[in-house]
Amino acid sequence: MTKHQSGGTTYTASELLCVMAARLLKDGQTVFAGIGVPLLAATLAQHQFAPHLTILFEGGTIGPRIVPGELPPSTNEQRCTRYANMVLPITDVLLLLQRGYVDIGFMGGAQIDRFGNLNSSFIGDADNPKTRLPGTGGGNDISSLTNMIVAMKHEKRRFVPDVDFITSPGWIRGRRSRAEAGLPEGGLWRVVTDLALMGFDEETREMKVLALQHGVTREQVQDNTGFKLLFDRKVETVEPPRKEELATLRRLDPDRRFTA
Amino acid sequence: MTKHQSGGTTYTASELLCVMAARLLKDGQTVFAGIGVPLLAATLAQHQFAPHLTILFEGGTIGPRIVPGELPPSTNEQRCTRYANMVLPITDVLLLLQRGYVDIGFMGGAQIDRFGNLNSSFIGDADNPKTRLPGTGGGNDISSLTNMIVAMKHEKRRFVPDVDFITSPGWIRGRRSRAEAGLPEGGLWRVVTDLALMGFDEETREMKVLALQHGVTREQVQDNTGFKLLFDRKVETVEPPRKEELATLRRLDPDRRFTA
Amino acid sequence: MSTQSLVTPYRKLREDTLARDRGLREKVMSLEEAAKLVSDGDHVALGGCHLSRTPYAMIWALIRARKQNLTVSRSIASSESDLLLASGVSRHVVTSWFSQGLIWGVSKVMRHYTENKLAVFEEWSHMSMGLRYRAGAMGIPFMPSRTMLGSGVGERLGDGLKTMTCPFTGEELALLPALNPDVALIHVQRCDAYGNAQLDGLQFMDLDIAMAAKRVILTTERIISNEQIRRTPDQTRIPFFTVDAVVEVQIGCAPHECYGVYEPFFSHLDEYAHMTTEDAVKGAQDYLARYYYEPKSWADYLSKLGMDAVLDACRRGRSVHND
Amino acid sequence: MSTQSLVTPYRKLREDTLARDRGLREKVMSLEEAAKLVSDGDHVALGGCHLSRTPYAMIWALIRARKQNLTVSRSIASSESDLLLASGVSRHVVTSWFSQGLIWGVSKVMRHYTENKLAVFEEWSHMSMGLRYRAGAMGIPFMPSRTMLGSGVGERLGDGLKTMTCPFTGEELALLPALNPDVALIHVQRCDAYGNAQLDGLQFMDLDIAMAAKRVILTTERIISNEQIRRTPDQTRIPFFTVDAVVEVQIGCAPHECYGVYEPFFSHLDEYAHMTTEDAVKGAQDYLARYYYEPKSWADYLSKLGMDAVLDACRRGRSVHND
Repeated sequence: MTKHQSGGTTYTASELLCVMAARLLKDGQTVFAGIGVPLLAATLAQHQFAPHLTILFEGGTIGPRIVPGELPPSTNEQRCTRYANMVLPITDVLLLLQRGYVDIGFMGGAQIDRFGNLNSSFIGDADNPKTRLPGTGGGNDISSLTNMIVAMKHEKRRFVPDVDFITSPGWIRGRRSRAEAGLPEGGLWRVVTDLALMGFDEETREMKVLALQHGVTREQVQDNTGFKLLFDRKVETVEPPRKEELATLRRLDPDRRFTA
Repeated sequence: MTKHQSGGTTYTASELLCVMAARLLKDGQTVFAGIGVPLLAATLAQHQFAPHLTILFEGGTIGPRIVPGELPPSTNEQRCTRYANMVLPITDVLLLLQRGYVDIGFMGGAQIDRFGNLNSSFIGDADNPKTRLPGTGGGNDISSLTNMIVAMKHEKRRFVPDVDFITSPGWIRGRRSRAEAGLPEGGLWRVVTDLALMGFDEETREMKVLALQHGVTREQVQDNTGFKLLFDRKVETVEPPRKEELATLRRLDPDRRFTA
Repeated sequence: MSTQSLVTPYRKLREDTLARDRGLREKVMSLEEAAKLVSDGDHVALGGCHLSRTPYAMIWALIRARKQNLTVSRSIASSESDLLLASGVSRHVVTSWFSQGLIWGVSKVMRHYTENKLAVFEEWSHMSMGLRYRAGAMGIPFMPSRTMLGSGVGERLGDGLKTMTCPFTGEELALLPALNPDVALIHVQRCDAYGNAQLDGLQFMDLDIAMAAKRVILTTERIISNEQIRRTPDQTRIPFFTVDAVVEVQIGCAPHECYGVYEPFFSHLDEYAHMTTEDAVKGAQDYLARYYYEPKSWADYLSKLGMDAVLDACRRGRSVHND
Repeated sequence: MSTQSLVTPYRKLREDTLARDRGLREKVMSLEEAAKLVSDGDHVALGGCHLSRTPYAMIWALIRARKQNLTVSRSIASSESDLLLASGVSRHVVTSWFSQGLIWGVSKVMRHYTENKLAVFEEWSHMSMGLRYRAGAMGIPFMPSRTMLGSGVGERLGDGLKTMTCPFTGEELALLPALNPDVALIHVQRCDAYGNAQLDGLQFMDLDIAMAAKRVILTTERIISNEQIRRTPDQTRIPFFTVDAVVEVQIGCAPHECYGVYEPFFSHLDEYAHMTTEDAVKGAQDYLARYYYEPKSWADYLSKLGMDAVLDACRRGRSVHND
């Protein structure tokens, strides 16, 4: 477990991801959140500055309140429904993405490439995989239908030129290839890592560094990436996690189930 | 109001229709019933010999019990849901027909032709109608998807060679034309009138008299029909309404809302 | 029938939805304020069916606000659609069945306007209406189905109905165009100030209509707290983010019924049928003057229906709970 | 992937449905009797999702009955599908996600059987699984949708996924083949002896699965009277005529959860994960021997999980009602 530090405050990489991702959200938005960092980040945003942010869970929940210390094991159990506004069938909650009611889809990632395609199905060749991963779940649906934030650890083996398998499409082969494949809406909007915040070039749809985490250099980011990154004309350094942010996070996940 | 009579018992044409139609049903069947005679006939069957017959209503009701004297004004009001097993959206109750869960669709008719097509949309030319009728409702869906019983008054103006407009398809133009139009399942099974019980020839799909109501001759049936009827090799005369049947009917509809 | 803009293109649907304020916010207003959310020319879908959960108070407000050129759709249309034609608010009704109700014979008002080509009654099968709303709710441009084939109903829709051969089975299918109404008017038993609605009993097509529409106006017998909604989230049928206005209006379906609260006002419906039997136009105008234009408020309208009638309808309505 | 019999032809679907006894009749039986309704080679759809409302008691009975060659489908597959592979009951799992659960890492059992080509894990997107069941429930051969396009998930399905250009909008669409499982296993909080089921909380894909399947086996925490069902018909989610067997089995999802009754048995799931970490095959076999083949009854199985564990899971489960 990597420890990060800033001004006497220590935090884990997962905590850093939660805080940075939370800051990307806006009050009043509807966020389709996966388990782990996405769930925590969205809840953190609600507690900090976005009281009217609505969280949707794949299991079929609209607008629940997460009970601190009782985090659900996935987005499909009754803990996800506490104080929810509505509970509905899985297919129907996923159809909200297709109908367009969702602002942001928010997931973790196992492997990503320069065009923001995600792989959570196969490491190696799909016919003879080195590792069979658990698969798409709602990932393919979310990434096909709405604007996405992905939060993940920044490692060279995870940031590859081309994913072994496109489980959840980003910009596919760049430029207009996503729309041409039949996906006119949505796309990968932001990638948050423990090293940087990234977006995608408007034209080529290649991954582009927008900001660096506190204390991280451009070289560090590039060295931990398996392909050549673009850098925005104005790369900023983001403010490190504030004490209140970390305190809220630790109240939500006192057992560090998702933030260890 | 025509009065019918048999052995000292007097009954209306609608009562006759209810009794005869009820006798066509079997215990354990699932019957999609329209308002009026169909609803009463299905309920009569339940009370007489088919306690496990399930009635479906278009408004979204599965297996209700009709409260005597509190007949619903249509199949879409709360009176239809009394003691029901389930209430569901309209689209879903109609989809039960498409999925194949229904044995019999049961409707009234305004105009019918020799192939059992029904018209409840336009009298005269559809572009310049003499009368705009209320339209299909679920009629087109029921007749397209399941085996149908139609109960109606036997009048020459209602039994026409070709309906002005096919609202609810029967056998369309006969022979295999129904299946060829994209309707491989269901079809008009029985027509019950105050004069006769009719089916359709297995080959040509033309209307065929199977039995006569008590005291009715073949000539009477033909004279009240606007096209040449087929007659089954063995045309029987059906037993007139029994006292118990009429008594049950009159308990169900004491105000004669649908049996006048 | 023209296919032009029959189905909202996906990009347009997404843009329209994105532009809506979908945050958790209060949206309680009056009937008059809510009426301003309906523009002339809009396609307005009506919730409920036939005599049930008709959003009558909101329709009353639209007629009083002298809206024009609305296209109206509903699973089954009754007297409310008569009045939308007679008031000049609509000249186009899309439905599967249109008449006051079987027990009153064929509506004379519907006949007058449609037979004289003053209005269009666009007829689809009942399931087709439902599947069109459902496709709209799901964000797909059509729904495959197996009815309307071989019928005049299907034929008369022209390009409004397409067919295809299933690439999996070789079967012939009808393709029903998605319907995404501009506005949905839906009456519910209860909802919160954000628009989370819980509906008892018959649901009709209301859930799909709410999800399909580009704006939703809820009228409700009662506004309850959001905390109350959150106690039984599995009873919520319409989520707040589809809703743009919440109007509390008691007995808001009169003279029709609201499941578990009141049954139809049968005597009043007899009176309406009687008024429009001889001269459909004059009868409807007299009816509109008396019950739509003269009352000062919805309560005033109800008082014209009569306290006895209200009490009787409510007594019958509660029978589903306690008989 | 072969399209051969991927979609049940409509005539066959109708014939199969017509042949079922759909009358209102009692159908209460034991787990062992219900297991006889499942034939070797059947496609068996599992209700619930991940750790929720998994029909574990019925799966337990199928494993004990040594069924063979079942194809299993589920929205999200967890340890129950591990065990269906490890027991030899299934060699083919159709789902969107397959692992015990995020907190236990990637399932070693799933990995062993799939990576060594001993079993097929056929992957569809989560919404696609739901829409396939929904098309099956609706009696249509496919559902149009807008996902899996441009992805390896879609590509890998070959002819299992078709595309078309929408005749209304010109948009590119994916067509998902209808899924009508031979048998559905669904666990509910309560139902009557006829199979009218009322489900609290999360519904997952169970309603569509019940409607799509050719046979349905319900396990239920409690059988209630039909009169009780008829008091709140708008709470019924699965109608009796889709149901072929009703089995009353308390704590029937253990070690998974049943909404409002018990939460997952986390310590037991940790134990399972631990047993299968080192040697997935031996671990799973040991687990099956201990918890599947040795117990005399479901109560005996629960007693192996432990009274403390049962009480703890139930205490946590009820928290949705009274916290």
